[in-house]
Amino acid sequence: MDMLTPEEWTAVALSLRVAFWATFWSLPFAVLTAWVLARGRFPGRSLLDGLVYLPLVLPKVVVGYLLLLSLGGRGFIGQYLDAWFGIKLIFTTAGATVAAAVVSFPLTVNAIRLALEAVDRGLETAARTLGASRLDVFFSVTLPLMLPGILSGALLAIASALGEFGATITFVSNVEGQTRTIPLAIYSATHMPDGDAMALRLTLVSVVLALGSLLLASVVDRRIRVMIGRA
Amino acid sequence: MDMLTPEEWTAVALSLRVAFWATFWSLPFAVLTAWVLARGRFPGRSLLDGLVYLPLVLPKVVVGYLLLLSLGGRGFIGQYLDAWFGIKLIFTTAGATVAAAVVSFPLTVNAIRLALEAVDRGLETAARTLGASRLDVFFSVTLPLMLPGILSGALLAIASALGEFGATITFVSNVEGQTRTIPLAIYSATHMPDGDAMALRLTLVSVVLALGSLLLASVVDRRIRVMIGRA
Amino acid sequence: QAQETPTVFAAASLTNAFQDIGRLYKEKTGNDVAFSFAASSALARQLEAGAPAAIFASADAKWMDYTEAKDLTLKATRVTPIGNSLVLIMPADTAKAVTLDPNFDWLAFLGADGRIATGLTDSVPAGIYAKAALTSLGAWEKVRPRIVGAESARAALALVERGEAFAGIVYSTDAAIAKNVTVVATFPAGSHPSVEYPFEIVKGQDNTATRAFFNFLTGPEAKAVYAKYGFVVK
Amino acid sequence: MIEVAIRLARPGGFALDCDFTVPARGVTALFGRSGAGKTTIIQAVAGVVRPDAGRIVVAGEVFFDSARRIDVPIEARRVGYVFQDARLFPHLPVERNLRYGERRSRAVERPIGFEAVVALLGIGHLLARRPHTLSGGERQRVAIGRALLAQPRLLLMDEPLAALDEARRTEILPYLERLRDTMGLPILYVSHSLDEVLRLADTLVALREGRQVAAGPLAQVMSQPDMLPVLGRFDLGTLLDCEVVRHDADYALSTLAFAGGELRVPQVERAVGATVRARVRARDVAIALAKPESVSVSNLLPAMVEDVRAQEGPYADIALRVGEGRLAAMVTRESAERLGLRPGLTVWAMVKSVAVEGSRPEFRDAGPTAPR
Amino acid sequence: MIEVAIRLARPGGFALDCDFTVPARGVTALFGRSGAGKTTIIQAVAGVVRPDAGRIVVAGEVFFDSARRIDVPIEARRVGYVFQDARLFPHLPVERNLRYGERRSRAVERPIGFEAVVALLGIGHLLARRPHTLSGGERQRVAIGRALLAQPRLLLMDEPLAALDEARRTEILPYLERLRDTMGLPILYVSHSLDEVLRLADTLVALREGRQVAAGPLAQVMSQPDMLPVLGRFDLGTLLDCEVVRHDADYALSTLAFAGGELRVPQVERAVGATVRARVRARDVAIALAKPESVSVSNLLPAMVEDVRAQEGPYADIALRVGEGRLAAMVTRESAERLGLRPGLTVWAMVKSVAVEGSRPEFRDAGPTAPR
Ligand SMILES: Nc1ncnc2c1ncn2[C@@H]1O[C@H](COP(=O)(O)OP(=O)(O)OP(=O)(O)O)[C@@H](O)[C@H]1O
Ligand SMILES: Nc1ncnc2c1ncn2[C@@H]1O[C@H](COP(=O)(O)OP(=O)(O)OP(=O)(O)O)[C@@H](O)[C@H]1O
Ligand SMILES: [Mg+2]
Ligand SMILES: [Mg+2]
Repeated sequence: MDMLTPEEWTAVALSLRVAFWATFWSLPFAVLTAWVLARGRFPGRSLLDGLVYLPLVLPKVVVGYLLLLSLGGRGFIGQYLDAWFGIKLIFTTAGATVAAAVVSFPLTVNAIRLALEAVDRGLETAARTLGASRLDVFFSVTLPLMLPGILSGALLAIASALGEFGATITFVSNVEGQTRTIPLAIYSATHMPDGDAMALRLTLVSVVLALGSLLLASVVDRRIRVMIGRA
Repeated sequence: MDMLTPEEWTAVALSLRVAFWATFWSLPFAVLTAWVLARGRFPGRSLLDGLVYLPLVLPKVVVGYLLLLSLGGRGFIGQYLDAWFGIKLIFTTAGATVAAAVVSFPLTVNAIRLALEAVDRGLETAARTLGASRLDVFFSVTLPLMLPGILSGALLAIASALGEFGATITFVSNVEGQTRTIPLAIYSATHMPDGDAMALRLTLVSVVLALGSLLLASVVDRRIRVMIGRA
Repeated sequence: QAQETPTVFAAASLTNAFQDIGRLYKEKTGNDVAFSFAASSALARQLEAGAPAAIFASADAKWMDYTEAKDLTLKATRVTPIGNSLVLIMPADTAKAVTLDPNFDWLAFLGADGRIATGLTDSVPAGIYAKAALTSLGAWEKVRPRIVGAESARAALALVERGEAFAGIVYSTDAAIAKNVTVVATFPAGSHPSVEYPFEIVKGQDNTATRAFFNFLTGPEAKAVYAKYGFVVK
Repeated sequence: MIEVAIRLARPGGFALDCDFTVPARGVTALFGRSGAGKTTIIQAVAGVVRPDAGRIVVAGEVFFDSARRIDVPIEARRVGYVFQDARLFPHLPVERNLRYGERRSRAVERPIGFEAVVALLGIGHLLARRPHTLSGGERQRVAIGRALLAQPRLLLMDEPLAALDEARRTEILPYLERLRDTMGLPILYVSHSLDEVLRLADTLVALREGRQVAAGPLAQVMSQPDMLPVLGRFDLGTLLDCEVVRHDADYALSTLAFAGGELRVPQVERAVGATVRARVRARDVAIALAKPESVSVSNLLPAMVEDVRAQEGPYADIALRVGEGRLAAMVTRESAERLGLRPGLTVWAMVKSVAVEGSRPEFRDAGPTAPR
Repeated sequence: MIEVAIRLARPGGFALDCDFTVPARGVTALFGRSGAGKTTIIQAVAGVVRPDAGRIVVAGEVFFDSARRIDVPIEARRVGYVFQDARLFPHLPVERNLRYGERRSRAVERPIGFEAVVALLGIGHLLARRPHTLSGGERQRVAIGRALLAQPRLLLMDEPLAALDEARRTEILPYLERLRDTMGLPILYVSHSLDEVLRLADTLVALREGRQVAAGPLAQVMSQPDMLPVLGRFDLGTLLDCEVVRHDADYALSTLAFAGGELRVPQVERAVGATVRARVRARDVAIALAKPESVSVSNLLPAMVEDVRAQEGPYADIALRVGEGRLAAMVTRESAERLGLRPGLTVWAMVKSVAVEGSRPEFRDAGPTAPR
């Protein structure tokens, strides 16, 4: 407990919260998007495909700036979020979560999509002959079979949320206790001539968190694989 | 041709070169790593697994800093690179390429690994009964069947290389024509009074490049799928 | 080519000025200079890692002290030709003139949820100076929860430009390039350590080509450029 | 009725073009060589592939009609499909595979019971296992059970028994027959085993390179001479519609009456008066000029030679008239000459063995064995 | 010799434990019900699964020996394996699937030609196609071709013909026989079709729940009474080693001599003096008390009843002595009583049909050793 200062503990706790919720909220959308991209046949699919990859291609600072333009308090979406739902993203933990989610989205979608494409469509057909509707097939056959991919996507999401810096600082800035995640703290530390020790400590914390989630993921993964008979 | 200034063209060309070479050089290692992680059974596998994800988890600035410490001119590896092979990374396009490759590595490995795990091992067994050695099987059966995943990994690598900023500027600085890729040029632009227009232009270029590589990838992907009978 | 052309490490906030000066230098002498603009901290660490730069222009005396202490730059060559002043800005449409003295009621000024954007107060120079100024004005503890720290002064500026932040504390040079932003007050010079941009030649790079450009950086043509971008020329 | 009138072209040259209407009761066998288009037809009926044009109607319900743009979704067709490859769900244990379709059927309409199917297929000991640990035959049995338990209105079976051993097959066949008979569950059945087809099928659709060569009641199609290349000569024979006359419990025999007389056969599980089908292979019929005394062959029928046709090779085909009925016999040409067989000659037909469709007593008591 | 002595336990209760040595020439059939362990044995020989303990030796080469820690890698064993599921490479067209193993074999050792295999299997028109466009039977044929073209030293076939139609099967079987005979390619063969086994196999290994029930020369194993539950009663019969005595081209018949007399059979393609194997099914043998005159049955042999055993159901098994040989007959219990069959009675055996297997004199002497 003495390893880190109270502010650092705050940053760690905040990072974990942001990473968890960013992953939690983006997963369903990622699954949906992956499904649409892998199975859908509609005009504009390629465009959607491109849009999904944008947060990866653009410098994260630009992503943050675009978030600011759209979801900020005066943004073209943000103002209605505030006026209609009372949701304020800028300068808040919720905003940091959104930034993390947006940045990790392409990674998650990609992982899930690859897993989805590996699902044997013959099994889906078989399920339908057994009376399952498309939706039912999705939940009872497709989804379980792509669980390893979803897990892998979730892991990527958590990892990239833990490391996310550029979009977060540009969109929600650094407000103590609200948006100061580990990377922001590390960033600050590396910009102080005497910050090396602190940067190192926080980096180690990041590493430990990452290895921890990886370990957890690999345990879950093994179970899933045994469950779906791909051990 | 008049849309961009000469400096901007330089940045675009540099970004493309960096993205291409980063992807080109990291792919074989990514395939190897994915294979070892997916099929290998050796002590320390989990550790390797964790290491691979590190560049994703850590703030990119930290990644850049670690690269600086290890591969810089006085770094514990860098000094020998220079002394023995005459390879200088700092300030050079080669260094920018290394930074981009390191940052995209976990993404590439993940995509390839998911594809690899979807390859039917029964087919590999069948190939071996037909007289193919493990290596032969890998190249004649496993590799072709995981091509969609490799392509997807390459796309992620290119995309993330195009957007890479933090590690690059921290490791190899921001030298025009050598290491100033599009994201770094956007960064510089935001520090200039008339920089907004330039930043916007470069952002659009990024988007176009991303959509372009995506389009290319989807054409290649369709061919590959037809080829491997998974269309 | 790299040997012929000196590489100048300059703080990102010097981007405009140095690029103009580089162009003037080329016109005058026919010689090229290469620049790398990044955070002073990043540049200092790159020097430490053996980056073959010739000149280091820091936005912050602390990082110059750091490279000096590590024996990376030549202390004897240190010059500080320019400085900057710290200003309070507001979006143009809500701007109201204020007087910054210890009696200024920051909370009344900011209203219920107004925020002040500036650089990260522990690492970005503008933020560090803002913290010092607010402290000396006795307002830091009150204002602290309202401070949002951006990754650079430019990013803080953007928050004010967009009206997301009620006010901002940035350099006057930053304010000069902003649109829709009004300077509502300048912090008294005594309220914070003076903002300085020390330049030094990197150890082992003290050759004629470097010297020539180093001297040009403090010459009259350069000073005209600094002034144009709002720096305090000494 | 089941009406299938579809056209479908595949890249690579294969084109399916068939048009048949068969009763929506009993078993319709699709017969034809590898690549003839059997699976394609089954898939079209299931809705898994969409024909280029045509109509598919099952028991009055239009599944597909290109003219009226009808294409009922797979799951709404309620067909049980046993795939050529088993297609078990790898993420579910055997029991949940079996229950997958059952849970999705309407609870009030579940005439096919879980316990009965499990016992029949001998998969009770596998219920907790994962599909990838099953042997080929075990997998196929689970697939059959899964399709049955979905309580289908129509069963599509694509070589369901090919991976099974004789003993298991002979257990499952009667069960399928019972389903067919007691529940009126129509079955479209693909098999390469003529034995299976002859035993189960009421109707036969013969295919050749995507076109239908013949379609109609089994007996009728079987007697078409152009079916020889499709069916193979050794399995030629006569199908007799018979009535059960009496049972002889002591000897476990039954007596059947047909147009040409009576036949003693292994006991059939039908009430007296019921109609059953008996098949007499041509090679199981021998001919004697005088009534043989004291032979073990129980079925001796007075007959008249109608036709003698020598074939290439050692055999001759003999057409016999027995009372009002007919019987085909196959003897060597040498025997035909030696006996002087010619049309009009009065002879005795010795029927050595008769296969009766419907449960065969010798397998009945074997029952489904539950290993371990 | 092929020596397989292995133990292997699977999670879920199945345990394999077998120990047999069979000649490394000719065809060895693995026979047993679904789940008996046939595929597991094949896999162990191929090196696809590793036994817990034991020894596998093929023609002097040790493939596996747990005691000596030998485990030859799959690809070095050079076995051709036709899997129960075809396992074609989806990314290669049919031709490259076929050539996959061929290209990896040594060029000087390619007795099995591409053209011949393609023609035999009737897959010439499929060469440019992708595996996923093939029908089930087409896929299996390509898989057989691929295994053959790898020029194996030992062929492992796991129900290779189950998905094929009768006609295709009857084309492929003689080719396999030729491979076996002319190239001395040993084959381990899994099939549920007793017909196939009887036709091809020299040696039979019967399995039941992971244990071997019998192993040895086909004829010897077939006559073991405890094989009844494994083989099924209808296919019981007698295997006779015969010599070709003369041919009768006019009637396309041949005369064979066996220990009990002579048999007239459809012409066999062997020179006079050659040894062939004939199989007489018990149900194809009828019994008469007096020599029947003027019957179409050509083969009438004087015999003596040795044993009468009534079975459950309608049948009785009759053991007959014919000269120096034996014949099994199956008649109804009623007939047995009616004729008063009892040991010692002199009767006539009427043999309605005889199946002659292709002859393999060269294997006769190399008798498989009995296990344990
Ligand atoms: N991976 C496994 N895990 C657990 N049990 C297994 C596994 N593989 C096979 N078995 C079991 O081992 C037994 C033998 O399987 P095997 O595949 O050898 O049977 P088989 O004789 O080939 O049967 P079939 O004729 O049905 O193909 C079966 O009961 C099967 O359920
Ligand atoms: N997707 C496809 N693309 C091209 N040709 C196909 C495709 N699917 C099937 N075919 C061809 O259509 C023909 C009929 O195939 P189908 O599967 O209906 O045959 P089948 O009668 O079931 O044969 P089998 O007894 O071998 O299973 C075959 O020649 C096959 O090669
Ligand atoms: Mg088929
Ligand atoms: Mg098997």
